[in-house]
Amino acid sequence: MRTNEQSPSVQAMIAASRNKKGKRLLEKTMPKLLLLTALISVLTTFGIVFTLIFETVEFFNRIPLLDFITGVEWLPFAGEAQYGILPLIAGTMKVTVIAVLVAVPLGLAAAIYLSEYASDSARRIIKPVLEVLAGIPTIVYGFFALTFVTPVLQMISPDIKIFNALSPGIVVGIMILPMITSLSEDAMSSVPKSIREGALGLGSTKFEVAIKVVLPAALSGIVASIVLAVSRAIGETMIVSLAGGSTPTLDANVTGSIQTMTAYIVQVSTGDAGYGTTIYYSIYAVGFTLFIFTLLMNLLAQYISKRYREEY
Amino acid sequence: MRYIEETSVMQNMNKRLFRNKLWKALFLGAVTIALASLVILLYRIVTQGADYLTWDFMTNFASRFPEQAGIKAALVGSLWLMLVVAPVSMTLGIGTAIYLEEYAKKNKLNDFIRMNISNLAGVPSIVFGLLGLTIFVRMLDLGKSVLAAGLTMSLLILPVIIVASQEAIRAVPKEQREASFGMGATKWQTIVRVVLPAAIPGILTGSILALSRAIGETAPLVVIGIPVILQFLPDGLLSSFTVLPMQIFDWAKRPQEEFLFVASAGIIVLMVLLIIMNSIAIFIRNKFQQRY
Amino acid sequence: MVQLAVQEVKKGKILEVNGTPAAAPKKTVYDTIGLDLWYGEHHALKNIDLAIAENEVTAIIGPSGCGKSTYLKTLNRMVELVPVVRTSGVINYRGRNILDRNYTVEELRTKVGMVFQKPNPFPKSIYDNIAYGPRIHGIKNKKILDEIVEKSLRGAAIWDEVKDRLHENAYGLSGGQQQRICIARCLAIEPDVILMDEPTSALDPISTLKVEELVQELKDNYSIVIVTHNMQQAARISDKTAFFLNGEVIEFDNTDHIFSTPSDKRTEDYISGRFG
Amino acid sequence: MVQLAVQEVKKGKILEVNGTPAAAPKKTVYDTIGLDLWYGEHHALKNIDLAIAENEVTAIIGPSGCGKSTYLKTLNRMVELVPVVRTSGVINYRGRNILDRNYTVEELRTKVGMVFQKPNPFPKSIYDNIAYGPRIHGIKNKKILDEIVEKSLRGAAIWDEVKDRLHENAYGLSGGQQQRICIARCLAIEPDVILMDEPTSALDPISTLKVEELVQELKDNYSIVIVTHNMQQAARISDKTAFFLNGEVIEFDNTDHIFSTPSDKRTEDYISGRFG
Amino acid sequence: ACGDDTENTDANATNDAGEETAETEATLAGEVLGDGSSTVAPITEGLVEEYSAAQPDVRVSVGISGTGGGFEKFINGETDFSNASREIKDEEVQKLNEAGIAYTELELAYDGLSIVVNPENTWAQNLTLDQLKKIWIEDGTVKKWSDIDPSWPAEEIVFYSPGSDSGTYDYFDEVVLEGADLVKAATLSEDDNVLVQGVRGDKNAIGFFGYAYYLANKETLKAVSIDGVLPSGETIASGEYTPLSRSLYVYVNNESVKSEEAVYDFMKYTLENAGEMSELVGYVPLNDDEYEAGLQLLEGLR
Ligand SMILES: Nc1ncnc2c1ncn2[C@@H]1O[C@H](COP(=O)(O)OP(=O)(O)OP(=O)(O)O)[C@@H](O)[C@H]1O
Ligand SMILES: Nc1ncnc2c1ncn2[C@@H]1O[C@H](COP(=O)(O)OP(=O)(O)OP(=O)(O)O)[C@@H](O)[C@H]1O
Ligand SMILES: [Mg+2]
Ligand SMILES: [Mg+2]
Ligand SMILES: O=P([O-])([O-])[O-]
Repeated sequence: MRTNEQSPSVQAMIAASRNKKGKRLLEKTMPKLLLLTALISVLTTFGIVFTLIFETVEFFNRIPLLDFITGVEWLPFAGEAQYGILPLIAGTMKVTVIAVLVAVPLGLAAAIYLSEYASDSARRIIKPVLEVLAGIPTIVYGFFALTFVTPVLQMISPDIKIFNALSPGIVVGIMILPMITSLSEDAMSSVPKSIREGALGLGSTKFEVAIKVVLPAALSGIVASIVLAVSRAIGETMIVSLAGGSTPTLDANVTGSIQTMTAYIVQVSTGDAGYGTTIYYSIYAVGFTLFIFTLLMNLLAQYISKRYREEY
Repeated sequence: MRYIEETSVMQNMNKRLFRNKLWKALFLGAVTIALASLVILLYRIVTQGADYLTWDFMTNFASRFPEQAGIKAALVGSLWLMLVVAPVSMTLGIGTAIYLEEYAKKNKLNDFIRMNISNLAGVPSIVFGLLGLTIFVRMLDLGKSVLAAGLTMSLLILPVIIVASQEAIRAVPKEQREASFGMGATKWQTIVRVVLPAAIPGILTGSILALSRAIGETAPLVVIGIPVILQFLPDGLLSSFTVLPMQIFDWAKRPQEEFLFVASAGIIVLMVLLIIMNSIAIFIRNKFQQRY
Repeated sequence: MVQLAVQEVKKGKILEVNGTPAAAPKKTVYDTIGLDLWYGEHHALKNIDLAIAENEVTAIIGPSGCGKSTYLKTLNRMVELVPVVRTSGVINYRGRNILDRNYTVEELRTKVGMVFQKPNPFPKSIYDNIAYGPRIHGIKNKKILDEIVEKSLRGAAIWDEVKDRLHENAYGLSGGQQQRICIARCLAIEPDVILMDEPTSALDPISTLKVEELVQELKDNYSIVIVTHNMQQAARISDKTAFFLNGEVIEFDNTDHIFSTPSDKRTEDYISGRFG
Repeated sequence: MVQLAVQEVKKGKILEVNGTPAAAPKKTVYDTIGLDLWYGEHHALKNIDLAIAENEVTAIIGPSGCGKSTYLKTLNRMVELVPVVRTSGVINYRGRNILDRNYTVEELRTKVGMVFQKPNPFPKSIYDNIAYGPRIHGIKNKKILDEIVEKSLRGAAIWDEVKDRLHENAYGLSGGQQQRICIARCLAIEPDVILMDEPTSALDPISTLKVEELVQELKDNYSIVIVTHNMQQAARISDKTAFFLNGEVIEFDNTDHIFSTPSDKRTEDYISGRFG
Repeated sequence: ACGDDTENTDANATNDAGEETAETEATLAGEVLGDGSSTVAPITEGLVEEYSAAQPDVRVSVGISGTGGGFEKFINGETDFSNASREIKDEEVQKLNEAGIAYTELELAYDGLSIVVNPENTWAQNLTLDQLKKIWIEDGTVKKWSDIDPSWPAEEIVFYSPGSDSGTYDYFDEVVLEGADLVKAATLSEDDNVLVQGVRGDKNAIGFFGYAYYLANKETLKAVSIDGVLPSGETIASGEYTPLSRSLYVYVNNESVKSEEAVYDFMKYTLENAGEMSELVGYVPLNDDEYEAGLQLLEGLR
């Protein structure tokens, strides 16, 4: 082999080309460069926190923190302005819960269908088509909710007002559905084929393979997809601004007008509130609340997904 | 002794098979509902907007007359936005993913980076608008430019790209890396020649999904205050500009009913752009996807 | 030595071969008749005729790529998981054609257990791996499950190694240990037939020996089809041996016969390591 | 028969053992001194002393989970890919301690090729799989690469089977073919030492035979360490054999000696299949 | 994009104005940034569209962040001018002073706030200001039409109002409710089309919004006269339709006008053409001498 006369030994060629400086340098600098890119995301968070805190502090100089947290009325434009965040939180929660009730069962079911039942070619068509749903601008959804879903709901039940929590909730659900489907399907598809074969070989139906083997194995990915989706539902802005109304109320009614935290921020930032007024600073306080909400949720979800993480 | 009795197994079997059939139908039902929503939505938009979708519509600037209104500035603006968002977010996103999956040791800093990313993924887009306004528009004094909006959008979709890239990189089997290391490949060589080629379909799929989010996102730009009334095309990264969703938003708010149709025509253009992007994603995924 | 030619068994006749009186004939479990299989364009199995008898060990040998795994996977229709697969012909299992669309694969696979070439435990605890099969078949009683798990693990000669960590993830085990977990998992549903695709290729000799002994023991109750690269193994443990080459069955006969006096030149060449 | 006790080789002395005149001593390639290895809390290798000689085949045998793969992976520091691994002790390769932080692993692994237990081709074409090693080391010339690819594939006894489809994906091959591609890939960088972790466990006897022959041929130029479950294989192809048990080296000696007159009772028991 | 021969007379009128400017300042280049009120936006949009034909190299871009949002950017020095549907507030003046930005207020047009009901509403043809206040004020009761006038039907009133953060709402709050709270049962929307739809769809509905929106939906909605006066171009311009008419403004940054020719030129063009343009888009122009006064102010900044 190496005694071959015409060509020099490969190891000799390797040795000749080894001491290239570039390679070593690349090897040393790349991790550092990559670390820098990773730190951008940390800087982003700092930027967000810095921005929010800076203006929120000014807000709390004017409105006591306790009033903000425990107040049951949000009436910034009233003669005697009230800044109790709870009605805005209630609005956000209504929409989010409805969206989750729509999106999680449908999204997971679709993901299971695509990953476990659908043929390769069906999956290759359906999945990207569903992803089109995720790419539809929220503003389009907003008008869809207002001009289609709401009238349809009103036909079903006349009690439903033109602005309500139900319609944007359902539409936000449709919007986040493909996110759950797509990411969950990815997680399920990456469960090795051999594991599926093992289960099928024991006489499992596809349903049992999906539920008892694939789903648990892909759980961390699925939970992650749901968290991402829920965060988006909480932070969704245009749909709720357009179809949810702008009436902050603290109750469990989903048929009447509501206001979410995001919708309030839009209302103020496209509106008439003077710069430097309490209203102006209030959007940062609301934004900060929104931020804390998603933060707490994500921490919880991370804890869950860590506990159930599977390695294969 | 036998624990598994043939008779009870057979009794169970029918139940299980039925359950399998039932659930399959339910799962398929879910897919159908999702697809049906898409169809209804698209149908409404197309029927509302088709009449206004003319060549003039593509080549005119916005106008106060519905029949003269066009999408040129917004369409070109959206493409300019992508020109910033795609390279910035993908470089940062894939770089971060490689760092986390291949280099990051288990230490406090890296744990923090990881936690930070998944939290960032849940930060509402409107909050990124507040960030962009404060940092890029004001502190860095970039104005309401392509660059400022692009950087804001890049940060917004960064976590999505990171997470997707991480998943894709993680799905490359350990044995592949071992084989490469075993030949004396350096870490960077292994990443570039073995890990990334195998992971790239997943990365691109995730990235394109993220980019289509950036192209349709309105809320942060509302907060930044992207103009909607302009009669020129951007001529550089620091130029002011508008984008499709802002233009659509504006039209949809007009008092004249005709503008609703103009808005629908704008939506069709936006959707076509998204479908093109998605098609590229499908192509890539189908061409290169591999189950090990 | 009893020498039952396949065709005779199929017809159910009792013959005397080589002048020795025939023992009571074993029942046929699987009867493959004119089986062809294509992966897309690739003709992977060609006109296979093979009868597998009850309570025997049937070994399948042959060079790499000759279609051994493919044939084995056809016996429990696992091969259908590859979308481009097409089959023609008949495989009767206990008298019914399993290639018939109406045959429920779940039922088939409950009766026909399978052990794969590469260990493929579920990413669950050892206990849950073993209990998986019984559970899907509706066994919920904790005590019975415990018993099944222990019996199966003992059966796969791994009980002593894992009895103290039944609730740890099966992925923490070495390759050999994982494979024995997979065997135990298969035993847990007490199948009628066990298909084994090179089950010991990842095992050390001692575990191999145990599994081989186990196979011998199991054949009292089960029928076993085993693909192996190890001709010694085939010779040691099997009653019948089929020699595959390029998707064809070149020879199928009693193991002793195959290894002592193969009737086909190619079999002889293969066994004596003379071609490739 | 030459019987060089390990310790003597280490000290470089020429001894006469069993009254036979000693041949010229082989140089030591690897010298492992007091090696310990932990996976987290699990003490997987215990005070290993082992010297591997140039141009010889050293076999490592032992029951599943005894640390064979772990030791092999330590020889090219691949074991470091598991983050929780800690080592202590010394492994001198050609006189330098590879466990030294300053030792560049890439250089080590260029000289020390490895073939793994499970076939692990890259999802690339067959050609690109083989050319991978030369390419990463800077060889770009198409003609030279072509030569290397052909030579390596011939070396791994798979040239004839794949020469017409060099540009198809390696995943289209059967398991056995895949493994030989992996061996060819390793040969392509013409290493000094080749580490093989049960390289034939996925191969049929004919391919196995070829690889065994190949190993015999290669040892003229390379030093080979091979982990195997197959004691016959160890006996057939190796010059020295190490018997591992529970992370310890129980016995290390000339293969003939180990298989004929093992000095340790446990070795004897293992070889004769008496324990487990 | 426009200005071809088949254009209607109104468009021709503005085109003439455009050509005039084009003669005086042949080719100007530069960037003009504006933001602010959505109420004023239609006027500005028309002007920008025409102006770009006259001065293609001047890049005018205008955001619609609302009056308050516009001022926020104006105060930060991000814009050269800011549209407003109300006068600047004290806080904003103070912030501008702090930022050292000198500004000038220019009046552009009038807007009439229209009170609208469903066409099937045959009873509420006219309302007094007091009745209007009674209808819209929050007093803790569920209101029926009969509560306002016993001869009217005993049916619950349904309210549609612009979002509480719009200039329109502010103005209504100021002149009708005089600072009291708007009825809580009202449906609020930032999107005036929603209000139009709401009133259109319910016999017992009442709503209010800018005159332009009423004009655009004249066929399907009915305006209510206030103290006997219906909103119209004449009644708003003449001051008859008080107090429900208001001024629309543009605030310019003095420094920008001084240092940038393009800003000055666009503002000049604005004042010269705002009258015609406001009429075109459904508002009411000021008197000519009021525009002249504005132009004087602008010249003074140079
Ligand atoms: N999924 C598949 N798609 C296409 N061809 C396949 C597939 N699986 C196997 N083949 C081909 O079918 C033939 C038989 O393969 P099979 O796996 O049955 O061989 P085998 O005898 O089990 O080999 P080995 O001993 O290497 O496991 C081979 O030529 C192989 O390349
Ligand atoms: N990545 C790992 N993390 C923790 N423990 C490990 C890891 N890899 C191996 N072990 C443990 O180290 C011990 C030795 O494992 P090793 O893989 O070296 O065994 P082996 O002799 O090669 O076995 P086999 O013949 O089954 O391949 C086993 O007990 C195993 O459970
Ligand atoms: Mg096989
Ligand atoms: Mg091993
Ligand atoms: O946009 P506004 O005119 O309502 O401030």
